[in-house]
Amino acid sequence: MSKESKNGTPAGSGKNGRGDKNPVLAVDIGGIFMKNPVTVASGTFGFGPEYAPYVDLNRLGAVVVKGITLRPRPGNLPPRIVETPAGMLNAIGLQNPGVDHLVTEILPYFKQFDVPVIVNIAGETVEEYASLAGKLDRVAGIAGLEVNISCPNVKKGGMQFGSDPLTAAEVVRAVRAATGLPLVVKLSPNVTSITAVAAGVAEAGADALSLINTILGMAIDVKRRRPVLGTVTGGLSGPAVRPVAVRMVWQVYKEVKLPIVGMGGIMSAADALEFILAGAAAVAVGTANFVNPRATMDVLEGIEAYLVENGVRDINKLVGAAHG
Amino acid sequence: MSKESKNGTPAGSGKNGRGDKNPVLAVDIGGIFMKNPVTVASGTFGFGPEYAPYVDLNRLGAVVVKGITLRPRPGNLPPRIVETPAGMLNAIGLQNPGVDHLVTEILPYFKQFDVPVIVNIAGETVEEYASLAGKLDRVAGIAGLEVNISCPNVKKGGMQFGSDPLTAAEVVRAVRAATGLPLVVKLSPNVTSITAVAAGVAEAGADALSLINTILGMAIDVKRRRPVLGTVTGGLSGPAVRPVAVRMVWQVYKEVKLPIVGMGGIMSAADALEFILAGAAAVAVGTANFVNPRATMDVLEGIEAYLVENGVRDINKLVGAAHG
Amino acid sequence: MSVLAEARILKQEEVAPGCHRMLLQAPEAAGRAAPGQFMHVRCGSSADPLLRRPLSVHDVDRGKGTLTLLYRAAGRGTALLAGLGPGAGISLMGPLGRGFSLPAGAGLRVALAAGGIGVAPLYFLLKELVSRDFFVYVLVGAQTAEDLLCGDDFKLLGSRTSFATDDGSCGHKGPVTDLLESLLASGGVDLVYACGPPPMLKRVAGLLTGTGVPGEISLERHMGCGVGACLSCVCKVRSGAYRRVCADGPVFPVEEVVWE
Amino acid sequence: MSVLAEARILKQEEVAPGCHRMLLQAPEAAGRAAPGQFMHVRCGSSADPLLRRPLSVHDVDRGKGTLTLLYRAAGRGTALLAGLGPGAGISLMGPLGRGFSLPAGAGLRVALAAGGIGVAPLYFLLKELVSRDFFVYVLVGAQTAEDLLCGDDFKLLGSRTSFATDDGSCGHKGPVTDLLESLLASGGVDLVYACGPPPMLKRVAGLLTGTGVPGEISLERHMGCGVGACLSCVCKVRSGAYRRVCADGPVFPVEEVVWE
Ligand SMILES: Cc1cc2nc3c(=O)[nH]c(=O)nc-3n(C[C@H](O)[C@H](O)[C@H](O)COP(=O)(O)OP(=O)(O)OC[C@H]3O[C@@H](n4cnc5c(N)ncnc54)[C@H](O)[C@@H]3O)c2cc1C
Ligand SMILES: Cc1cc2nc3c(=O)[nH]c(=O)nc-3n(C[C@H](O)[C@H](O)[C@H](O)COP(=O)(O)OP(=O)(O)OC[C@H]3O[C@@H](n4cnc5c(N)ncnc54)[C@H](O)[C@@H]3O)c2cc1C
Ligand SMILES: Cc1cc2nc3c(=O)[nH]c(=O)nc-3n(C[C@H](O)[C@H](O)[C@H](O)COP(=O)(O)O)c2cc1C
Ligand SMILES: Cc1cc2nc3c(=O)[nH]c(=O)nc-3n(C[C@H](O)[C@H](O)[C@H](O)COP(=O)(O)O)c2cc1C
Ligand code: FES
Ligand code: FES
Repeated sequence: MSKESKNGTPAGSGKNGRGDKNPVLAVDIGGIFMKNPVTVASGTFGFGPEYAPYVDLNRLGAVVVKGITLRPRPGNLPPRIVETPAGMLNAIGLQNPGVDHLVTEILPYFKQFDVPVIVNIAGETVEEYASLAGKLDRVAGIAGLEVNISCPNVKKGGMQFGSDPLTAAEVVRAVRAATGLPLVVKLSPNVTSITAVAAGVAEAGADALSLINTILGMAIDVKRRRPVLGTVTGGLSGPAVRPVAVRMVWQVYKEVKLPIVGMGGIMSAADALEFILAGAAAVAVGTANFVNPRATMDVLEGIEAYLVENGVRDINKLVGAAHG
Repeated sequence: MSKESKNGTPAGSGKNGRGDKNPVLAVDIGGIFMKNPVTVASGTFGFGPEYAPYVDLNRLGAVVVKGITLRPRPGNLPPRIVETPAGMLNAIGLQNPGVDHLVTEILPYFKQFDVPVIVNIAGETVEEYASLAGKLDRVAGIAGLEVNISCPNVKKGGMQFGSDPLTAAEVVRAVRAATGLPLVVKLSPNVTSITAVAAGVAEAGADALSLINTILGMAIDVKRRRPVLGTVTGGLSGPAVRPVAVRMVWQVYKEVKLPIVGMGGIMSAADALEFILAGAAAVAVGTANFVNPRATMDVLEGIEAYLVENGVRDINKLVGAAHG
Repeated sequence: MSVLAEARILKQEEVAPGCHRMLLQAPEAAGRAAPGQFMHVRCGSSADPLLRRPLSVHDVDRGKGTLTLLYRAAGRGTALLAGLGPGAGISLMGPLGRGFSLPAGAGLRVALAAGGIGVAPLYFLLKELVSRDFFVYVLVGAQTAEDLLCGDDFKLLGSRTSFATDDGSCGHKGPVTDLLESLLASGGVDLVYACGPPPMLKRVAGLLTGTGVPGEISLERHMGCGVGACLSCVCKVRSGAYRRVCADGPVFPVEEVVWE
Repeated sequence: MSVLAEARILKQEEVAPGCHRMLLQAPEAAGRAAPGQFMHVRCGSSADPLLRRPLSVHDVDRGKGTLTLLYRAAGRGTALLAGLGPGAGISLMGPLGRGFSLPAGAGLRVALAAGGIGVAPLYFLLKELVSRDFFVYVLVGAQTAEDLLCGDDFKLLGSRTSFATDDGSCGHKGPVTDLLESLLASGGVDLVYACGPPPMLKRVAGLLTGTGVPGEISLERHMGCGVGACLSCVCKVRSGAYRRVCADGPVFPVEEVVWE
């Protein structure tokens, strides 16, 4: 069964002020209204200004900032990155200046733009997730929270929460109780059943899902005979993971009735369309930003061209369309 | 702690008749004596003759044949393959002529070679696995069985068995009871905890482990707006998956005291050495055969050169050496 | 038997819009190739694109040890090939597969039907047929006149060559199978070989059904190994089984193929 | 501000074994670059290799709008670059990072110490220093005489240039830091800039400690984004924090860097 109409065209979709020939691009991700379906993957776009020389932030559907924790985190021992075939491993370890710094120093930057800001949050305990959400609840300029229960690069918390439907749900319930902001819950691909975790967090109050986070991997330096990364394992991202990510979006779309932000190796509009056709209502560009700092714009323009060429008047009609 | 001596140099290791300058390459994979650590991944090397124009089969540590089932299987509806970044998806669906045909028509081919033959078996029920093992128990010319509890491309059985430590163990116990042949159990990467499954099958009587099978993925044809593969999802293999495979070998080596056949994206000797240093006592070349039909030989020669250059006299001393 | 070799490009030219002819120094493959067989070609040395591309043997010169490929730059792999110049090396596996079965009899009248890049294997076949003194009709189809491939080469070989284009810019306006249909109706054909896009081949199959005229067609499938090992390139045959296009084909008797 | 542009290669030559100099038409980047900044360079268009490679701005000609890179073919990415000829285009991002801080005073005596390919950013720096009438000692080290880079170029700029080679085939036999040590001992240096392999830079740091002579060094780290977004390229600084080599560096005051 096609769920094409799962996301009704959001109220704001007419706002782009375009004539009838321009397709509707606006999507509603669980209460976050995006003028188009293209956003960025947390941790690959910094805190906003880094890519401003290349991309007009106003043209993005949303900006998702780097993962934030309650207290500042120094991050992991380097090396933190290694290139792999059509991908890369990272083990940043959530280096960030902490939530207070985010609120006072970083969020004000976005006042000059007309773009929803989604804050990606991570905790080491359920309580930390809840306090983070509580602290951000009434902060101006936040469109929603992305709850990262899937970071493979921190010792405590992180992926462990996302590996089990019950603990995942527990985190989401606590966050849900602490804030009225739209909650996008970010799932880990390192699980036997992504649909079980998705169903768990849906039940616990998620408004939307984002997937996938990175796949746990590692590389070994055969000269030194030691793991390359300072933390041994890291998270695999980039084109290499795309088939796995598309599959998971497909599976989750079938089972869970929440809007999905799809990501994992999106380099081009064609890649993004795979996710949309599999069931993602929005797409996030991650590692591709490093390779092509204008990747988000290329994706956006390519999606628009596809809609026009194929006479599709509303992007929402494509969401999940490959399910037939 | 290093487990360098986990595989004592097997009795057969002197047989290569080489002088002291040539490093020892022989490994013992749970009772399967291989003259060198390089074998092939099931399903990527056919039934043996296909690659004979390019590779002297006598130079392989072992040959693993395409997965066999009790009855002939027609395989899946095409398309069965699609290229992905640094990888490919396949959905062959275990097309094979059945075990009886294997025994009468295929195994005799190997009589002319001096190479251990490992038969990869798959069932739809625990009983089928057991009958397959029983049928092959006393067949001449079989060095061991690889129990495929991880094929993502068959509807019944297949990966389901490998997704859960308990059912995985159940299959292995049944196979163990049906045969005295060395059992290599092939694990699925599509699980939350590969070590839990590994421990389960070790406990149930596996003699060795092989990992990884393919990662479940899919691709969508954005022109047709339909999945590319006839079966929607398929198994991802090739260089793209290598970081995930190395990580899993690393994890399993740490927790389970069985020899490991490592595979997943090995294209070169350096890739193979990553697996060996992570803990694999042998390596299997899979998708690389398609790209370079002499990949096994390149890997073997490269490993030998590495040992010589680094003054390592026995490959077994490298196994797991990156654990420090 | 197939060989793996690094072949040097001697010449490369764009012979029609997007269609390239590549002359390679590949003496072993050239010496062994038969019409209808293919080479499995690596496009660069990167893991992306990863897999080899199957390309038919278009021509060989056994004396000079050269082999020619004729291909359309259809996607990333073939575009990479098209970007290579003389002196560059490419990794070739082949010749692979079962080619066309050459008729034993003498004096047979043979029709070759080529659609688009389907010309590639048929030129080599034609040379072989002509050398055996068969009478050959060559029917070549393309979208427009400028897309027609090898027309002059065919004529030079002394065959009776007719053209069909979708837009009528050369020869018959319509599919090349129209030409075959007329030829069959005239009763002047003992044997048909065809290569081209699936709809064309399906039409050929339809035309031959019940006529008693045997035919062989060359199929295309996405391939992994190219040598029969991976079972990814299958097509369904009359018995209901799946057969490997790379090893059991790519050439099949037309009536064997099940059109799904 | 950094720009993203497709730059055309005007010239490429191997200037020492495995070392290549590439002249690019890149007017915007050339106009904005400062010594010590780098370009983030895409090597081909395949997903493998995926990431850009950071390469220092070696020279610019603002009038002609050209920019020069000097690089060692160290691995796959740089080997792909080395294979490109004039006319080919490459995707450049930059200039990126914080370069060398140019001293405000006049008449300062400056030492530049370059190890191996570390010469790359220092040539551009030297040009800038010379144009400001500083007195510059250039100390260039390499493995052998034939590996020495840019020796003549340095001399042409009128600096006092000394050489050191590991095998003594040119100049001092030993590390280039020996030359710096003597120079510092002579008391004739007010400021040091260095670029080279980590052991060399660590030695430079050691030599400067306690001398009161300020120094700046250019670091290398594996990079993702190159713009400060991914936090993968960090080095530890005295405060104990990790700083981004791409955005907070690549040039750091020598005493800031913690050697792990
Ligand atoms: C036996 C055989 C002989 C062939 N001979 C010729 C020939 O002589 N000249 C010619 O121009 N083409 C020929 N083809 C088709 C040719 O193989 C494809 O056009 C080519 O593989 C496309 O690769 P690409 O990277 O350019 O396209 P992409 O679409 O980027 O390729 C992506 C993947 O799909 C596969 N693929 C795409 N199209 C085809 C296709 N039509 N057939 C098989 N695989 C495909 C590729 O091999 C690759 O794995 C032949 C195919 C077969 C099976
Ligand atoms: C700010 C900066 C400026 C540089 N300037 C120059 C220069 O002007 N000339 C020059 O020859 N080299 C320079 N380097 C080093 C250069 O970036 C590497 O030699 C190059 O990235 C190697 O890529 P590869 O594909 O050839 O090697 P591979 O080893 O195949 O690369 C694999 C991965 O490791 C990274 N990597 C490998 N070595 C280094 C290294 N030393 N530093 C950073 N990343 C590395 C690559 O970028 C890539 O992601 C600079 C590095 C930095 C950080
Ligand atoms: C360098 C890097 C840092 C990342 N940091 C975060 C993070 O802080 N929070 C998070 O939820 N995901 C993080 N991710 C995961 C990405 O948001 C994304 O889920 C993943 O990279 C897959 O997308 P891609 O293949 O397009 O990069 C990070 C990824 C990379 C490569
Ligand atoms: C075409 C194809 C067919 C396969 N068939 C089987 C099979 O029959 N049995 C099995 O256990 N694994 C099968 N596999 C999985 C491989 O044996 C191997 O585990 C996997 O491909 C990872 O290794 P690679 O990346 O080197 O190919 C198959 C893989 C491919 C690509
Ligand atoms: S391509 Fe592997 S069997 Fe045909
Ligand atoms: S490379 Fe991304 S922060 Fe420096």
